[in-house]
Amino acid sequence: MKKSWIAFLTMVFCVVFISPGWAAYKIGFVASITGPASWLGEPEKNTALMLREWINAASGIRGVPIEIVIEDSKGMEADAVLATKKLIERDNVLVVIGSSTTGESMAMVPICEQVETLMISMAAALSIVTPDDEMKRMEASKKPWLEVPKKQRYWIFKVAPSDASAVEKIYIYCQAKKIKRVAIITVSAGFGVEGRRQLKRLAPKYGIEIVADELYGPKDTDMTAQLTKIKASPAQAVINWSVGPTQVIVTKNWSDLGMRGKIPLIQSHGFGNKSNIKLAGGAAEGVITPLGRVLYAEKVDPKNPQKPVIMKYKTEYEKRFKSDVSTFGGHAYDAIMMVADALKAVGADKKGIRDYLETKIRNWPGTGGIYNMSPTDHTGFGADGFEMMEVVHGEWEFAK
Amino acid sequence: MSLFSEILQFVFTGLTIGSIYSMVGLGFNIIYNATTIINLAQGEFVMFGGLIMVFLTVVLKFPLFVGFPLTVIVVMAIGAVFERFAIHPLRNASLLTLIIVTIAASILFRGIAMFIWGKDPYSLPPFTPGSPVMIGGAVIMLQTFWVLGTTLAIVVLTTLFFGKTIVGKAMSACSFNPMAASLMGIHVRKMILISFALSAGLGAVAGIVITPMSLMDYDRGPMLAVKGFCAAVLGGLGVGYGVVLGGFIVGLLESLTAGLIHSGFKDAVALVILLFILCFKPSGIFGSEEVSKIKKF
Amino acid sequence: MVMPQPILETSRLRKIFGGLMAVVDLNFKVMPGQIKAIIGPNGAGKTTLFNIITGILPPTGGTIRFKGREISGEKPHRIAQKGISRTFQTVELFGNMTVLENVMVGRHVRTKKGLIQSGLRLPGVKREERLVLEMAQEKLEVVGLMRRANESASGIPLGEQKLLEIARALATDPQLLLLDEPAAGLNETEKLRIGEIIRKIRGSGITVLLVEHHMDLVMNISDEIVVLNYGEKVAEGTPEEVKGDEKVIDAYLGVEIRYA
Amino acid sequence: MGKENRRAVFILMICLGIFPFFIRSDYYLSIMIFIGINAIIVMGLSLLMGYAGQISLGHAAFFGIGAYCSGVLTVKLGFSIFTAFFCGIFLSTIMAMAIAIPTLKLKGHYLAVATLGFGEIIYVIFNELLEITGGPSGLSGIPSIHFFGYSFKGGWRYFYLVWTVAILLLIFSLNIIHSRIGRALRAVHGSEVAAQAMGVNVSQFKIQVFVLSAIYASVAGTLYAHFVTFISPSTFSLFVSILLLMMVVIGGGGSIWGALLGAGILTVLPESLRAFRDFDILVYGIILMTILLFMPEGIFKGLTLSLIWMRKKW
Repeated sequence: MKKSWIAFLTMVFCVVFISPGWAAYKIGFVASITGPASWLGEPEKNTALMLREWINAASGIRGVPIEIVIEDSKGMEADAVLATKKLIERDNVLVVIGSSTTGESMAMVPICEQVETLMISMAAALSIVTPDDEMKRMEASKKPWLEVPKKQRYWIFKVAPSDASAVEKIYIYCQAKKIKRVAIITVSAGFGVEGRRQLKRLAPKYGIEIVADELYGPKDTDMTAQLTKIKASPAQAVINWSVGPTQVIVTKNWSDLGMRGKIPLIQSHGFGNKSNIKLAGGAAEGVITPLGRVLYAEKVDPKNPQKPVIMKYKTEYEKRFKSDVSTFGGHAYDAIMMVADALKAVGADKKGIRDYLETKIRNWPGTGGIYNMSPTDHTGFGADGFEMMEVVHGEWEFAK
Repeated sequence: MSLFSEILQFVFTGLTIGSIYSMVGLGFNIIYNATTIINLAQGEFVMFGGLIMVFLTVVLKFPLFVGFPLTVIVVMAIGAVFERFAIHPLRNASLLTLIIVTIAASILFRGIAMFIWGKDPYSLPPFTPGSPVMIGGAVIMLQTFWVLGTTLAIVVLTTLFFGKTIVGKAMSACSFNPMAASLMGIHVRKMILISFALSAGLGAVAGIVITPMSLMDYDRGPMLAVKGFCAAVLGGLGVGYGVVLGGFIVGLLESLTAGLIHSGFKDAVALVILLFILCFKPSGIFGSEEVSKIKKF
Repeated sequence: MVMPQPILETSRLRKIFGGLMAVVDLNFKVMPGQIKAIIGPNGAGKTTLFNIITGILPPTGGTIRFKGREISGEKPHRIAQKGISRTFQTVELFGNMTVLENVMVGRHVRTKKGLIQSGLRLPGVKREERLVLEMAQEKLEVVGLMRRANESASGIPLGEQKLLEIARALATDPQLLLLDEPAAGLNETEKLRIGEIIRKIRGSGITVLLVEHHMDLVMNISDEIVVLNYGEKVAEGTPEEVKGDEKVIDAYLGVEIRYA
Repeated sequence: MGKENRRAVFILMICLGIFPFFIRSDYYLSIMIFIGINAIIVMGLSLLMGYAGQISLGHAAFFGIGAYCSGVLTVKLGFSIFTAFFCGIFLSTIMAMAIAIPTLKLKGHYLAVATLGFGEIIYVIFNELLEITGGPSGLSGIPSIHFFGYSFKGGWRYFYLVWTVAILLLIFSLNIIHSRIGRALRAVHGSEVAAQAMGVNVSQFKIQVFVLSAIYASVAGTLYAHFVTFISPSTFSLFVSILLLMMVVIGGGGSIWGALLGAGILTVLPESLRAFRDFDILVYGIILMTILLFMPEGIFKGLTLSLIWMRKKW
């Protein structure tokens, strides 16, 4: 009698306390779903929702369903900190994916490092995955272009291409087009500032001179003044670096000022959202931008290993959410799929998942590019993730 | 491009931005004149104006001349409902509480807008299609004329309303001494309601005319409110023409600083000048010391 | 006999609001230990005069001397510090505080512990606070409001509010006390009590300058009277002298008597 | 500080003291730490608004000055945390005086705009001084606090540190309120002329309280910077200033306890709304409106009143 009671209690105990352990693989997901960076967080969140369904519909990983716990960091660092702590403490997640912006990701880094949990950021800055002293060494270096980091933060990875990669792609294009003098116009918020820094750093390497350097605020409604100055400068091309509505306004102003055909507008990879072309109306015609392949999946060479991945993601996403696919959602896709692969291989082992990412993600086709993670590169790809595209009749075409 | 045409371009840009600040500022002013409340949800009226216009003309395909007034009426109704359900029940609370209520309302409005329209920005086609005009080497978009013209019309209409009509005069009486005003037979409650509806309508007009130029999304309101507020205070709250000029001054300062000095400092320069002016003329450039003393806040 | 120095003396004092002359070249003296009254019809500039003396309004011209030193144009709190205190015609109590606290605020000017000392509650603060409390209670006794000590100042009847203002003004340890219509709105018994209190105050060595409409009270307690009309001094002297002055009767008393 | 306050502080201290023994979760401790940090700023603001009757829309700037002083001086110049902390206080004091003295003659909305302008200028400076502040991408690698070889890393230690500071400042504030200065400030609220006639130097106290509230914010900034170990300008924007203001009003303008309550509620609320995800802004707005409509004098007053009512009833 007594024994059966003990057995019963043990069973109850197991069900209550152990079951969450095997009931699902828990993945924490932090994104700027609301607030000033919500256009990043929105597609990321959608992608996470969609992937959870996909994976669980295919009876999960090793027969175990996954659970993606989604938290909103609202574009605020303090919220990102709390969200991360909640995920780690209360939800006991194996991995934290996020957040959408560099600032939030930077605030999350120390937490994940302290509890030794893998974090995969969807933001771009190299400083997220590179230790502070390494960043300092690279910045102090006298070489005219960006030093390559020699070490990376042990627990931190990111799936978005570094800004430097997009800058390099643009400058390579400029070189090919014999453009030697460019004007830059950037937003004075995280993305734009980082872009501006890389644009200035890398210009000498490609023999390019920056003849005008203009700024605007993230909530500005008109950039005519800045573009007027650029129009009067000897620039052969203008490079805009921003995300969200401001890049559309820049495009409209550029078009209205009659700069099309005279000073071509090159947008950052942040322009990678079809709705930007629609919002700009006809103004976006002729805009050139480095883009990840997911945006024009149909046009990608079928021999490219990315092709099946991006075709599936793009069609499914657009079908499900009735909105155009963006590269940002793609970052979420890559992060989750990498974790899913790692879980398949090693199971619920935090260190194992980390090691898998660092050593086994080789020639791994994602939406952003073909990833090759290594102990000295926690981003996994560079300028090769991009192609230069041009807006022609409202569609992306390979830039000639 | 000569320096002259460059400066001309900056001036036009400044005037366009300034028009919006003026209209937002006027919205502040109308409510302030009737209640001494600063309605920090003013920017959300602009946002609603833009987004409802998009809904009516782009989604429902209403023609411009139907969509425009309809949008204004809808937003005026929002303003009236806001006054009735949030401001009126608190008429005995402190002014600060009322101002915080407007902040809470602005958060709520943003929530509603996000619920309805999502987070994506929306655009409108320009009212008159066509390529920009060149004036003295400066490029002026056709929509700019719409913005400037609308502002001008609004300024004329509000001046007439407050200077010539009984309702308008009665409204300004309310803030100086609501008690006396009600003894004079002015229906204070109605005046406050009208002031909220009017300023909501003004916000809506601003939202409608700028959306073709600078898009509109649910989160646009707070920044516009802050700029409009600065403009209003710079010009002198309580003085209609002062507020309008304040808007243009802030707009011009911003675009000239961006163009001629450094675009990174454009917000700061406008503010430093604002602080400087407030130090020497605490009631704003065109404000009257006497009036600001009488007001309880 | 050497004339003692006047405690308060104005010379050619004037105040102009826009085009309106509120006080016109006013010269008058208050001697130490006096009860002096200022009377005059409404709008004669009495309250304006008080506001100028206490520094709330700057004078347009002329000087005010307190104990031989010029004080015109000084900030109100400096003047309070020098030893002039006042009550207000329209009661200006701190309605958000208790009766006792109101009087304690009066002690503000005679205490000096600063923000940091108070915040850290250094030893001296406690001692000072105890002294303030005792002093405030003492002043409440003087006007007979001790039983109301812990009630809200805005809740007590008007007559007692007037007395509370006096207690509060006394707490500043003034040498000159300006009372602006202390008896306005009071009934007969209260008026008598106020008269007694004013005498008691003078008895403790405080000079009193008084604006008042109730002639019986004024005539009863004042040593000297100044009569103002349209900001100008019409007459000055003992109650008897003023009563007999024809200009005064014309300008003021006549009217008062006719309607009394 | 009256008997009731003393008892309340004591109870609060005990509750906070035993909190980490029952709640071990780092997440909840972090929420409490953020409440503590916000409470410090809001207490200062409450002194300024509830007692000195002035509105500031720029306190996030002082919060930022404290944070950036600590961050920049420790990261870039290798200062000790202690020195950096006092540099922050010093700089905030200077800035607060610079802004308070000329703007003192402003009242109401004009003061609000002046402080708003100041806050925005500081915000632009944080953004533009790339070499020093790291610009919009922020400043990382701020060390965690340790003195005398004792590290305050780890949730409960930092919890105690933050709340010790908060309680000390709470006692300091209560002392001020119940001193001659608090009385003088309340008197100014009651009647400015009468207060002046009683010898209260109104402008001096207004400046003092403004500076004091700036120092509170700066202290909170230091605590924030060393806790999150990363700072960027967005944490110190106008909207944070407005949020802080809202904490004061929601809690109850005229009371330090209200300030604590307001900081607590507005910090916890968004966390508890996580379940609503996209619509939290909508729910948040509705809750704020409801509080304001039904307790226009703040939750503290509202709760006190309803407690009294309940006691009468039963």
